[in-house]
Amino acid sequence: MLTIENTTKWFQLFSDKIIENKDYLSELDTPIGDGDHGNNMARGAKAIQELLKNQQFDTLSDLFKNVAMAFIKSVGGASGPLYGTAFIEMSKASKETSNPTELVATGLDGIKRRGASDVGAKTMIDVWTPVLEELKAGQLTIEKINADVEATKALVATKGRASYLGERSIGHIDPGSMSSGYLFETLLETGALE
Amino acid sequence: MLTIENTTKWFQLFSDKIIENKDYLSELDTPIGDGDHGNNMARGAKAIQELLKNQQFDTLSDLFKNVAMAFIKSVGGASGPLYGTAFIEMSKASKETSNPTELVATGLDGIKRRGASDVGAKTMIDVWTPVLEELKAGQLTIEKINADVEATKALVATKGRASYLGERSIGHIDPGSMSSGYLFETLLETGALE
Amino acid sequence: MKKIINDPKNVVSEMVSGLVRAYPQYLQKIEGTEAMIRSNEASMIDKVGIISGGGSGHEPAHAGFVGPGMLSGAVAGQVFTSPTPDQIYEAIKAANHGKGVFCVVKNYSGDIMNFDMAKELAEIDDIEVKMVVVDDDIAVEDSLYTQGKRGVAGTIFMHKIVGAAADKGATLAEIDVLAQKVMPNIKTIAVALSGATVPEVGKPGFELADDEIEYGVGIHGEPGYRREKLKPSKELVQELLSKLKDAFDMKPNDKYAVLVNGMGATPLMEQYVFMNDTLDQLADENVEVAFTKVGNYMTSLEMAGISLTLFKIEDDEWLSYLNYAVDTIAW
Amino acid sequence: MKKIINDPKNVVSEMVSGLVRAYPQYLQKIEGTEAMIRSNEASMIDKVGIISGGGSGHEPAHAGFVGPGMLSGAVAGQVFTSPTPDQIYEAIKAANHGKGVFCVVKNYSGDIMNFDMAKELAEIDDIEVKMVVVDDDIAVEDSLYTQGKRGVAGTIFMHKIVGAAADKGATLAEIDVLAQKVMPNIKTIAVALSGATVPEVGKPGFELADDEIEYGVGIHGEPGYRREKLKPSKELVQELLSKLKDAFDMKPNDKYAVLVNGMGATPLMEQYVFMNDTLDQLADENVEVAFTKVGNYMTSLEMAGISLTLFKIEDDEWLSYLNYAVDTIAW
Ligand SMILES: Nc1ncnc2c1ncn2[C@@H]1O[C@H](COP(=O)(O)OP(=O)(O)O)[C@@H](O)[C@H]1O
Ligand SMILES: Nc1ncnc2c1ncn2[C@@H]1O[C@H](COP(=O)(O)OP(=O)(O)O)[C@@H](O)[C@H]1O
Ligand SMILES: [Mg+2]
Ligand SMILES: [Mg+2]
Ligand SMILES: [Mg+2]
Ligand SMILES: [Mg+2]
Repeated sequence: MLTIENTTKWFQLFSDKIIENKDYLSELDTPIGDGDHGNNMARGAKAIQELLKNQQFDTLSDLFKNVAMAFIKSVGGASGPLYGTAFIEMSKASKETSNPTELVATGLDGIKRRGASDVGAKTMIDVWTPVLEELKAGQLTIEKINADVEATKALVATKGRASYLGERSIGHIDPGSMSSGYLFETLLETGALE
Repeated sequence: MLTIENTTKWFQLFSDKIIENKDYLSELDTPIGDGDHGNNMARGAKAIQELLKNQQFDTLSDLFKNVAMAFIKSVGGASGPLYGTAFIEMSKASKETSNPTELVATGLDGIKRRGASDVGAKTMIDVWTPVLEELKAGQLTIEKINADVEATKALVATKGRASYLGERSIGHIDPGSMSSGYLFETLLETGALE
Repeated sequence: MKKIINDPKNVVSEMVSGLVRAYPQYLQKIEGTEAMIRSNEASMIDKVGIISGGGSGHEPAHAGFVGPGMLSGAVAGQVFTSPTPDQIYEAIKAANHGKGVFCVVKNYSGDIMNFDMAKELAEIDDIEVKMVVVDDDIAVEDSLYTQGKRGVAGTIFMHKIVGAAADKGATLAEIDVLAQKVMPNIKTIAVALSGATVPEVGKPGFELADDEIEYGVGIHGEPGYRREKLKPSKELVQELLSKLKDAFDMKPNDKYAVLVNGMGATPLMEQYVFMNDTLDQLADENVEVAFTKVGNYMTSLEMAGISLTLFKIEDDEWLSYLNYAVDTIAW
Repeated sequence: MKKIINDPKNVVSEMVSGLVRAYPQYLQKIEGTEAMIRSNEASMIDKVGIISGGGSGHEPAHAGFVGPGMLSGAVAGQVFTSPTPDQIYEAIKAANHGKGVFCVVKNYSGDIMNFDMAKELAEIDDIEVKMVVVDDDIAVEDSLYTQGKRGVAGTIFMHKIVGAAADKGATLAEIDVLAQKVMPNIKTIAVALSGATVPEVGKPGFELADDEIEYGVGIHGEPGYRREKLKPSKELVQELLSKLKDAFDMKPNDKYAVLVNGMGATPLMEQYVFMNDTLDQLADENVEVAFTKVGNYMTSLEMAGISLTLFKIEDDEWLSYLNYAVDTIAW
């Protein structure tokens, strides 16, 4: 179950992970995008760190909402609204539940709506979707996450910048899927799923 | 003595020489100027070739005047008006004399007036002036011309583009002096001085 | 990376600061944002506001087109990155004078989503917002199953058209109809001679050999459709124009506006030569060229290259909008 | 050399052709020359004509400044080479409407001599001609024994001033007095990040290492006064401004117009950042900045770099001339 405490830890770990891998994320975004995914996510990560350092939260919903706003206001690009919308949906749903599986499910719905997209378009949805299944089955592991991310290589992009490349997007990991992989990897690390 | 015939030959040889050495003249103009002296002179040379191919002249004065106008209209830069003015002065003077020494003297006066310049400023005047002395003494040779051109290396430019460099112009041959060297070298080759 | 900047992280805010300080007669910064609004407030009264924006690095777009007769405001995102919804929202609020706000958005997921979120925020305030998505880049194939084509230099024609209509008093609904009608008539294609370096990245998005060019590159260095050896201007025009001719199904007596747009590092000299060849080849097609413009309008940092935009004039009113007097930094 | 051109020999004529075909409302080509005259003839009636020109490769200068309120005509020489007297003479004739013609010439031997010869030709026709020699580049030492300083980006301020005065009906003699008074108050200095390649030459006039810059370079690639490692914008501004401060003997409450001019390949983003730093540092000097302009106005082909021009406003009428409305391609 998610608590204010372990969710705070989650966003701390996630932010650190993003900042560590900033250059790698931008590199993934270079051949099939515009090379800024690492910089975009790092701006958001820093905003989250800033937020967590300076503010206390009374409810889980409040925490998610503030993280969402910090992210939306600092990131821009495609990843800003997508993660931002996911976190806002999670904020709304966390008034009713603190079950991580249910929250990830509402987050994914938010991403699909915001991105007008679905599985198979070589976007972060292609990590969120299998991860949700693995959560449901109580079988999420770092290996599965990595495999989900890796599997985006085989897809042809039909949404986002990579879609301008069509077939030529094959063979590259989708950058947003990689950053989503970090999100779930750090969720595992919080121990909230145990 | 200059005749329509040997002067035509002179300008033919001069034009050929310029076109042959176009790149070298531009190279000389690169460290201390703007790298266009070869292109400038070559435009003039081609205009002269065009002229000589298509037109007959009744007098030496007429020949010089037409060469001057062709040069002025096609060259631009500093070398256009300078050589152009020299040839115009030679056209005027050739109504009275066909002595090459006297004609070079009036040409030099024209250059000095047009360029508001005199010896020692690291310009073509620093070749025309000693050449005139050598002509007067009946001792003009290719070696002397080359030495006159070479001697411009030692000078500090105080006129023309090279003057913006001040002391740093030392050590480089003045490009206009080199093209003037070709002018006198080809005069020698016509045999008109013999 | 060889750039005249300070800390790459601050490049957008320092740029916006330099811009509004240099041109206070045109632009005012909306405090707390990198959004700018037209200084001449009187010229906006009782008119639909027009907002554009997107990632930075395309200067003079978009702030250079803010002024009476054209944009009401512009929002500058990070380099090649869509601005955030809160900033777009502030620009929308500032541009609204009771008649609603029209947004010109280029067809990138990020831009569309951030503008959509800003629109949702504005609608909570009862500000009516509509938008057109510019997708003029024919280098990208358009299919039902993809994101579609990119928005590039043709965007400035859209700015001009909707800006003039707004200035003449058109309603938000009328402007929306106009923009949707105009959009399929604007098509662009580019050729690049070198890539661009995002300051925070520090190295070029792509690299070309000394004698190599790439057709169809996007304004963020997105890969194009073919690389080959550099060719004379005439042949580059031929290649780009052949694509445009097909895309328009060009016929004699068609009427076009032509924009030759420098990508950043290409001198005007080359752009004028390219325009000369373009006009020659359009004359061979017996089409009428009714409007022409050459220069750096929608750039990609220091990319060298040119894009060619044709705008098919189906209604002479569009031409009058192109010629409508404006007062901006860059039009 | 990577350029969008055809035969390097034809680059100027094809450029001029592209220019006049793209902008017939501003420019007409004078047949048989590469000189252009203002299309709006009515705006020249009963006024002193203003002609400028010089080598090509500095676009939008000079033709981009032709139009009501500014230049009457412009003469385009070969790349980096003064135009010939016959062409200048044609432009003078076309610009003369009975009140004489004023020429703005940059301080290069070639330009001065060719304009002088044109003036002599015009005087045979009883056209009165006067000229100002612009020598704003303080990178070059001025001494009684040399050619003096070069004319660079400050030239466009001179165009603006004399253009406005002519449009307001000043006589040739008055314009001459004004120009000679203004000239010592315009000073410029540049920093280059890369060299420019003349098409017919095919290789850059100078080369800089990947991390190297050169202060004081001229607009034809003339060597500057120092090479060193690239520095942040703030420090570049500091270097250039320190030279300008000395040259002006700058004092608090002095009033200046500021031009940040891109040399060709430097994106506007960098120019705006540079302007921001310039305004910061001028604020530290407590001088008043009364006019600002940023962009590519006097370029050097694809050179990367920026020049900074200060124009000391000693008379508020000069400021009104800077702000005087004009209609040109590029001002
Ligand atoms: N329409 C969409 N739906 C879902 N995800 C998307 C969509 N468009 C882009 N993405 C995701 O966003 C990522 C790119 O983010 P980022 O590089 O930060 O933004 P931008 O593409 O604006 O530069 C992609 O790798 C992809 O995972
Ligand atoms: N004021 C002057 N008086 C005499 N000769 C001059 C003067 N200025 C320049 N020159 C000559 O002209 C030459 C340069 O010619 P060129 O390169 O064709 O013109 P530009 O300097 O305009 O590029 C110099 O090498 C010099 O010999
Ligand atoms: Mg990206
Ligand atoms: Mg030269
Ligand atoms: Mg982006
Ligand atoms: Mg020259």
